[in-house]
Amino acid sequence: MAELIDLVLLGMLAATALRVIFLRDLFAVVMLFGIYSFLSAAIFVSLDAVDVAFTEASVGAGISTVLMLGTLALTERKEKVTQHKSWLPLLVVITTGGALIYGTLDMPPFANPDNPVHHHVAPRYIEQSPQEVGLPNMVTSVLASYRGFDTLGETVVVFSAAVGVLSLLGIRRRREPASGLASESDNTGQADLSESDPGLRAHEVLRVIAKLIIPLILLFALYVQFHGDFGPGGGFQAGVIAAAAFILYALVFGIGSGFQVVSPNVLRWLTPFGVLLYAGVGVLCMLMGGQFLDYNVLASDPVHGQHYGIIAIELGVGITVFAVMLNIFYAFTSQTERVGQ
Amino acid sequence: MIMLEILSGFLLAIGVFFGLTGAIGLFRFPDFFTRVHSASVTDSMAAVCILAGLLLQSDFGLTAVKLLFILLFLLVTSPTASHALAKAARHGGLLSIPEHKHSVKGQD
Amino acid sequence: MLSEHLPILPIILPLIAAPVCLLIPGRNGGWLFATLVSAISLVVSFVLLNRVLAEGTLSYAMGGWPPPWGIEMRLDVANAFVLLAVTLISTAVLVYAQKSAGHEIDRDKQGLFYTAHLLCLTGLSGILITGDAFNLFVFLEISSLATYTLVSLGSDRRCLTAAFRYLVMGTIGATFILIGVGMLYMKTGTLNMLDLAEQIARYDSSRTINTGLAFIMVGVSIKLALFPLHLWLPPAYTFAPSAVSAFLAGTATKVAVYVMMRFIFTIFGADHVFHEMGMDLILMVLAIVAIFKCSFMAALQHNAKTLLAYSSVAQIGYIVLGISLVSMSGLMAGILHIFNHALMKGALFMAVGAVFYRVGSVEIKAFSGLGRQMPWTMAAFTVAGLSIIGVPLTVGFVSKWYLVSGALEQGNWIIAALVLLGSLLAIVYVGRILEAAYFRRPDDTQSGTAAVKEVPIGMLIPMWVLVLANVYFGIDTSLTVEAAQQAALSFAQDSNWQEATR
Amino acid sequence: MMSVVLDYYNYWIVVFLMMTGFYVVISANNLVKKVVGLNIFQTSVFIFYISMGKVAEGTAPILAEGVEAYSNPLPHVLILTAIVVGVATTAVGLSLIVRIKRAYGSVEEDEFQDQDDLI
Repeated sequence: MAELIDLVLLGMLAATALRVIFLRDLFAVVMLFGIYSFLSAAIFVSLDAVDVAFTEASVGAGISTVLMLGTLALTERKEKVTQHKSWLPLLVVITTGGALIYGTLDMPPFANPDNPVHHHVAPRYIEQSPQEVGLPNMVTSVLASYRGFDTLGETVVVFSAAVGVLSLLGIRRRREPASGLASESDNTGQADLSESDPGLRAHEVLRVIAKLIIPLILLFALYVQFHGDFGPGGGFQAGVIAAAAFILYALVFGIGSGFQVVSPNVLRWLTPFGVLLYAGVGVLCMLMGGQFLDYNVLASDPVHGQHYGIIAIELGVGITVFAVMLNIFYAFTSQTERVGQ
Repeated sequence: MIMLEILSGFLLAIGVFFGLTGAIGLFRFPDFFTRVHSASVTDSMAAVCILAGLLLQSDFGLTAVKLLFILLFLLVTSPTASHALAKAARHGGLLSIPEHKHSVKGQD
Repeated sequence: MLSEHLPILPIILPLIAAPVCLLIPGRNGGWLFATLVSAISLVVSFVLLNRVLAEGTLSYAMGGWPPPWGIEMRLDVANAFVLLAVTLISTAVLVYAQKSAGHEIDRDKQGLFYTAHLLCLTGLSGILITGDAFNLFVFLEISSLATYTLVSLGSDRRCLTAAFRYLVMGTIGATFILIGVGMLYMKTGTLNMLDLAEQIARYDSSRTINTGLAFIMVGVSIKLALFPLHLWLPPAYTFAPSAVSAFLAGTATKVAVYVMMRFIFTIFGADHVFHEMGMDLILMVLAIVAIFKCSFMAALQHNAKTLLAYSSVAQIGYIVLGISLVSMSGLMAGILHIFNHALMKGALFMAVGAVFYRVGSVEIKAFSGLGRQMPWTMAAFTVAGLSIIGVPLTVGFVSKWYLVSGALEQGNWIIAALVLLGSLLAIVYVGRILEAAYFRRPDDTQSGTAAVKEVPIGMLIPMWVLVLANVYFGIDTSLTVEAAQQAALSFAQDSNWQEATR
Repeated sequence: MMSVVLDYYNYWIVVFLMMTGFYVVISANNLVKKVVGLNIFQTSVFIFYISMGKVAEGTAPILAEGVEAYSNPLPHVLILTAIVVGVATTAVGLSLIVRIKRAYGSVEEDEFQDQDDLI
């Protein structure tokens, strides 16, 4: 039964991906990508990867799609027809695909419990992490403790993305002189943003409902942040969800109101703060006599130490991801303002 | 117990039926507003029925509470989304088919 | 206490410094801070190299979890040596950047520039030091994202398209590496490099592992700009700000070459890659084509930065050629050239950046008469150019010498002759710029050329430090040659190479 | 024969998906479409990783009573990281596109290559 569900989902994925090749309407292409992302999240659930599914749904189907739509709003909606038709890409793809198929022929069978992956390193994570790290969610244990350095790297990647987007687009702030983060701020003599962008003022229903659910979304983000030790979730997903709440606010009530709630200046401090919190925990471990990110030394009882460490670094991840996502959204939105003028 | 099973199966079947009709409607209906209508049927009726069916299958625990929350959330958000879509289309000047015919006639 | 944590400092320092750098207001604050951090990393990596040479491989278990369950950091002579080159170039470039980047990059983006530079340094050090195949991918992406940002800070609008092309190619490369690592993981269940090597050795020949190898090699080849996957490199180096070109040319592709060596020798084993898969022949052909095609392309360019970029691709050909000789001396020559080429290209791009600073153009035409107007800059260019050609008393000569003798050792006259022929092409392209600088009169039609002066001392010092390093390591080769020899030896030991015992 | 198909069908479809995404990346002329292709390519690689972590009859790797077999948590962790890396790349790529549009007035590769010779 599970295989059947899998097969149907994979078939739908294939149909979606094929459609992307031939469509010229970029809006539809982006929506199809959102669908593709959601479908793969469903596959992740059926393959028991609930944490991954959660992330894919919030990031791939959520943030990525929103960013692509934002880009479309700033560029073009239709792909132009091109004359040249080259066989080279097809040839490259067929060769690569052939090599991959050749590689699969020798692979361990799908889902077989005797596969090498299930016998070499992973057993320790499954059997001992509940005692060593003390968390029921093994994914969180591996993510935050055994491979905590990977996750620090991941946080730095997110931070680099923020640096990249800010240096490329910059956030235009109102009434504030240009400095640091805000590049190309040509905001002198322009109207207050909260007046120029009233949000969706005419949509009374939307405004009421948004006010109703934004606190709930934030509550959910906090739940995901601190419940990640026991169920699917963690800093990354929580950061994205919290950012989504503020993005919704800025969309419905206007970017100016958004800036009043979380100003770009605050984000400028929050973005590095998360990374520093994470790395700071690592340094603290070093100062207390352990290796970098060795949470055992943080408390007299190693399992407690692991707990403190993991809560702190998940918070660091959450803060940075939240700040970066909101930063990126602000950067894209202030571009729209510029195009509109 | 068997009654619950039957009721749950019935609700799931209705949910799937509405999902399917919603999807067909999305493809077959002639203009934007009728399509929004059929899409919102999928959102509300299908999702509600399926979730209710699943609720009946689950024990009264955390899972049931979570399902209930999802149900409430969907009940709030999906009509709002449909409403916003339709309203945005109206503001953008999109006309329904009868109106469109009427306006074309008026020009003649 | 500190000495125990020394192996990870080159990663941790810039990693923590990057977010702090974003918070420092003013352009000079950020510059000073970044330079200081980079200089400390340089000192640390120098200490580390000496320690590794004396004590052998250092291992550090992140989070206190023993490998293969946790992430291991491993420092042997090979990565310590490349790390020294990376931190050296980074520090020199940062000193240089105060004037150069201060001139080319918008004032309000300077803080972001230094942050991105530190992030790039973090990524590169991470790639070098890590002993975990997936962790390598993460750091690869940190350095790549920072690099795209750095390239896109250029002043010509073409830097945007160059950065985008680089992003697409780089992401494809990274994804290929991800696929390859996945295939290895699938067969072995581990990600630690040493453990991977052990597990792979148990399989006699597996299609999945061979396919994984092929994907990793293609992915890394994109990152190191091996011909014919080099198309992203010339535009990226041409349109990036001068300081960025100098930094990237000396470090980014070199680190990718190191990754290739690490995968071939430590993880897969040289015997498997070369004897069973026959990769040496493929690499050798590609390397030779790269040397000639790209040297030739370089000779045709009108833009000095593009010329140097093509020359970089050709020089990478020499390094890969060294690997493909499948001998200790060939490998050693390759590793040596990683270090030496970083010194030469860093100096050359700095000199060209200095010309851009004063003249505002890097077309070869613009070099006319600069020999007299900017004597120090052009002298630096000349020495580094001679080094690229491989004139004795420069580092270029040292690495070519070992490369040729490595080829001759195998009785491979053709390769030796081809290496020398390649140097002749280098004479042509370096000569074109020198000819313009020294034998052509300043172009009077260009307005303002008469006022061309020497660049500020802040740019000359780092440039000349690298130039003098070119000469110093060309004469006193004890440190570099010994390090390269030890590095080659450690690679050979990793893959149980019979020759290592000889 | 049948068992071979059952053992590998998952990987084969995933290979097909990867190659579809890859084809979009290298053949598309529109930059936004290229980025979409890149995302499809990467997402397919994620499915490949998660597939190898699956254990038949296993459950999600969250400790629960009465459960014997858990799926392998390590690929999940790797892919969590990779997803984040993917969205970071996407964000930078899209901002580059916005800037390219502003600089060239087009996001079609051949159109802005006509404007400048890009070496």
